[in-house]
Amino acid sequence: MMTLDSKKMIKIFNNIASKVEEEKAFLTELDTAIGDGDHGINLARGFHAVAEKLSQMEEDDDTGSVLKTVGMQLVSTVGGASGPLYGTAFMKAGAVSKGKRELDAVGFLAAFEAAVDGVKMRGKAVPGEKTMLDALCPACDALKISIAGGDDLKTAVWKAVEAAEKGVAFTKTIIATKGRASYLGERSLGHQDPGATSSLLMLRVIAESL
Amino acid sequence: MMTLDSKKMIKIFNNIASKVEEEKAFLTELDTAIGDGDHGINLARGFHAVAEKLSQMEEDDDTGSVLKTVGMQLVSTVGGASGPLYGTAFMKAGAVSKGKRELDAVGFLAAFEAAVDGVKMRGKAVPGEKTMLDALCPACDALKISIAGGDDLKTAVWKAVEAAEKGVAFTKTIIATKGRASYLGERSLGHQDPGATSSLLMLRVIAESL
Amino acid sequence: MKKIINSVEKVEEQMIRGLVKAFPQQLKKLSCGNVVVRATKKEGKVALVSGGGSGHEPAHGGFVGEGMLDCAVAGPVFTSPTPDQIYEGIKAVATEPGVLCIVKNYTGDVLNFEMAIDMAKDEGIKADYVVVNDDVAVKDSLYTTGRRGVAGTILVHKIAGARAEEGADLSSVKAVAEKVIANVRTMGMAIKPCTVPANGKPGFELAEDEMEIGIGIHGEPGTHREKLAQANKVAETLLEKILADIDYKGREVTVIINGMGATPLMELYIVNDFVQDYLAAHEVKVYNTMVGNYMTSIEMAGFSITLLRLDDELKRLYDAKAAAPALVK
Amino acid sequence: MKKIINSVEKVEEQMIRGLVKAFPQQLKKLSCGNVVVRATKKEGKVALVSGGGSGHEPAHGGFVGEGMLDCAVAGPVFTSPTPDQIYEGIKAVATEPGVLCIVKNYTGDVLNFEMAIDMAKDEGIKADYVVVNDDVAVKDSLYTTGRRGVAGTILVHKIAGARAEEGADLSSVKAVAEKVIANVRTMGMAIKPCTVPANGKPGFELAEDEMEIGIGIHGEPGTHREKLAQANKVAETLLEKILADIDYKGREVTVIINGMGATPLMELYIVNDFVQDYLAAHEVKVYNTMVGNYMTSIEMAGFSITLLRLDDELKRLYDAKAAAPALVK
Ligand SMILES: Nc1ncnc2c1ncn2[C@@H]1O[C@H](COP(=O)(O)OP(=O)(O)O)[C@@H](O)[C@H]1O
Ligand SMILES: Nc1ncnc2c1ncn2[C@@H]1O[C@H](COP(=O)(O)OP(=O)(O)O)[C@@H](O)[C@H]1O
Ligand SMILES: [Mg+2]
Ligand SMILES: [Mg+2]
Ligand SMILES: [Mg+2]
Ligand SMILES: [Mg+2]
Repeated sequence: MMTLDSKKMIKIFNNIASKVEEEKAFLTELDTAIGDGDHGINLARGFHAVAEKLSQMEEDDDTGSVLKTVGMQLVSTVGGASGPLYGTAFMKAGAVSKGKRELDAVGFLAAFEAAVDGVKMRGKAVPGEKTMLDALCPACDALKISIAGGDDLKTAVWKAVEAAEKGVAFTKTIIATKGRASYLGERSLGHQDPGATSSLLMLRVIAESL
Repeated sequence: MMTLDSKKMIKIFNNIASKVEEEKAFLTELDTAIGDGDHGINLARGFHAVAEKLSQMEEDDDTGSVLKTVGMQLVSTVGGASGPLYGTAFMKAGAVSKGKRELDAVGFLAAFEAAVDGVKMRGKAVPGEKTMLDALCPACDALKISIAGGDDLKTAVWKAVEAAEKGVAFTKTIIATKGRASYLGERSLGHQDPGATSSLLMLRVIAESL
Repeated sequence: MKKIINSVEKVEEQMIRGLVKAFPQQLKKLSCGNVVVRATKKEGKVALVSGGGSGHEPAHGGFVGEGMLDCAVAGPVFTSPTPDQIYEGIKAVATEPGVLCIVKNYTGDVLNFEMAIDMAKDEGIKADYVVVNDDVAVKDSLYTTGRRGVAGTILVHKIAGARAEEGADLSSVKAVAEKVIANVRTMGMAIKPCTVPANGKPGFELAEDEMEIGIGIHGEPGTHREKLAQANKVAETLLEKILADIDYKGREVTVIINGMGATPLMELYIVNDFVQDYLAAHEVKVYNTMVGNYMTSIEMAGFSITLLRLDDELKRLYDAKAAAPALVK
Repeated sequence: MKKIINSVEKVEEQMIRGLVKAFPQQLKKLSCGNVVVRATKKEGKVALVSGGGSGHEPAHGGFVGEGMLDCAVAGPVFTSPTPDQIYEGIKAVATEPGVLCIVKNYTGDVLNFEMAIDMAKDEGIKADYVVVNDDVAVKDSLYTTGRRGVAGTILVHKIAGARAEEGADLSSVKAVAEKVIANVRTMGMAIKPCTVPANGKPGFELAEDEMEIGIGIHGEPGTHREKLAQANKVAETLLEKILADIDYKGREVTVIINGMGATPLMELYIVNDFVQDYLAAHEVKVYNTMVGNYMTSIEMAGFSITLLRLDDELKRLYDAKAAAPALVK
């Protein structure tokens, strides 16, 4: 049975950091179109700090503690809207994972659900408002169904990625009512949401790294 | 014998006003290269005011009084360096022409010499400093020689135009030491002086209008 | 991107250092980050903390001083500072009467300030906040993020700052801040975009004959694009929108003609020439006018018009002494 | 050309009207032209008159007020006003102790002011003038026009203004103005040119990676062109030239980091961060620093650095009360 321990988790976060750095310009470009052109810069700054923090951390078996560290680091380095949102997500995931030396499919799902709830709570948004939730919520649903159906973690996460891809595409078709893109009104149509895109990127890195 | 009465003089000033308006962009362009890009604008504003003033003036037989009016109008509408300089020039020309109903060649020369002396006095410059004096001084010399040699006024003014043309060409070859162009040091080389150019234009209009 | 900077990474820190070095008697920078506080902490009064992304200079560091803010927290350009930065600022100036944070209505600012205030409260600091949302370019709806906070924020600093300096308690200072927020409206436009240093490319592009109407202060595009019109026509468009939002008729107002950073004063004065006549014609009485760069978007060219409806209390506080780098009264 | 104006012909007048309407209690405009005077004439003191071409806002109208100028005469953009305009200004503020004109060293300004002063003297007005020439970019030689007057002019306004307000006689006010002129030096640079409205085209063009060093304030090219360098390097270039001109070592100075009109405060603060360290390292003690747009070139982007060497008298006068739109002390 495939599980995720804290070592693997740290590797995944390093991979996310590289990916975000790689896609920094792309994410920033998306945010220039309908926001203020800093989403890639913000996340790159944050995950760079996460990677550095994790490399300095004493070995820690507790997956909850790793996730909490990531969340706190994001909160204190990203800024903007996405900082508190992603930060809260990982902190909440850490809270439900506290004390677990490894996450199996069910544990991963619990962490993911907690993360998504954290984003909803913090940002007071729901799916359909052209935010990261339009990637995260369908992904969470897909994950849940897949795991309930007996898929292993890797398969389930890939299904979540597929759902997130559709969610990102969906954001092109709707008007933003949360975040900076909402200032544009109808002019936000046709553009994909930067936060939904970064959520998809992270999920894909997880799927590839598992 | 060809002479210049106040009626003809007013016609000449109207012609100068048209010419300056026509060459406004050109003079301004010259001043953009080595000054602050307003010479054409300044002169056009001034001669527009001159033409208006002359059209409102009661008929006046005194050439001196016409010249003085032009000078005062230039002083109070042109601004910049060229305003007081050209203004003083015409005021001084007016002073020596006071009471004359017409200027013959000798009278014209006296007025022209007074004008050039006025520019020298006001601007504390000498020929060779890349200013209007590099057109005016050689023109004045040519006028003097031509008239002394017995040429009529029109011929003499055409000779002055030729001398002024050479003077303008000469300004391209020297470094400015007076006026704004002097701030450029060696970078003023290769550019012709806007003020020398406007002096040439005016002289040419006089020659053509006589 | 053409800027007078040393490196994209050092913009915020060198800028804050440069500000503090220009006013060493009045300001100091906390060593933990880009947080500006008064050189001498003032006890016994409510402390005012503001901040947000950088790029709005002189906001907000330039408004730290007697009669205005106690602390300004500067994030990266156009990016809200993080909760721990804000918390350090709150902690540094916290007094017994408490701390009021003045937050501009952006999701990022609101979320980060909320988290910081929670942290401060956990440490026993009395802290509260108000959210400024004066930008009438954006529709104010319960179902959206609501209007943005823009140049009107300066007047919240000024008036709440004066009330705090008078010794009012936290709820009174908050109440007057909310009164300003309820009565202040702003609308802006731009003819040239700005470039976030770390990004390197402008937030939008405009043709030589185009302008953006309903612009914010983060280099983002406005609500719509038009052919560039005469200054008077543009100012009228903005004023119409402002006057339609709340009733200013017969009332006294403070006016801000705010430059976006690269707008020459020449143009702001020309706009003001029209604005004053327009207001007079619409029976709005001008009590005071500010013309200049107060809440900018780096090197954006354009302007915003702010109107604050006054009553006697607001007039008294508006006129009260202020001695901040960017506002002396 | 992209500007927020109504028409090229009305720029100067609408701008002056807009300025005066922003400060109706402090300023008024003479009906005869673009001449700004204090709303209430102050008798019994030497009156200070300055001016020159427009395009340098807030200079000079923004410096009319208590402790500074009595009158500012505004010509067309970058073009000296005419003698009759200046004369009207002189006449409007002339007092029994006399009038001192503060003229920047440009042929046009000097000639027009001289003629106006002659006119005033003919009418029995006691009038004199000083010529400011602080720009070290230009060689000062007996055989040339000499150095230009640039941002240092503001300090002449401030200090001579304070001395006049103290009630000093004309020769004493002139003497202190000349002391400032002898001790003040400026050097500037630009990364983007400006456009005279009536002209429509920029005064020079710069590639994306170029800057002009030794720039004046009339949109004219500078003394030379270089590759755009880091802010610190640029500031060092300017400072070296200034410090080489007169000896500042061991002395106290006032510093102006002056924006050219479109330079964001962000960049000026970054420059100041370096300037303060550089001066400290060169044993120049900073008494006070001003950072902002004081003497601009419409929408030029760039900055200048001004240093004024102080003594006790200059410090006292520099610190004296001032209440002009663009400078409050
Ligand atoms: N209320 C919200 N709930 C969920 N996600 C949000 C919310 N507001 C903004 N976002 C997400 O944040 C992204 C922008 O992040 P970022 O650019 O880093 O912050 P900022 O908008 O402050 O510049 C948006 O693309 C959107 O996905
Ligand atoms: N001291 C001087 N003596 C004679 N002519 C001068 C002097 N200074 C400047 N000029 C002339 O004035 C011209 C510039 O005039 P203009 O552009 O109208 O004024 P400004 O230089 O004030 O903008 C120069 O091209 C030059 O010919
Ligand atoms: Mg963003
Ligand atoms: Mg010129
Ligand atoms: Mg942002
Ligand atoms: Mg000029």
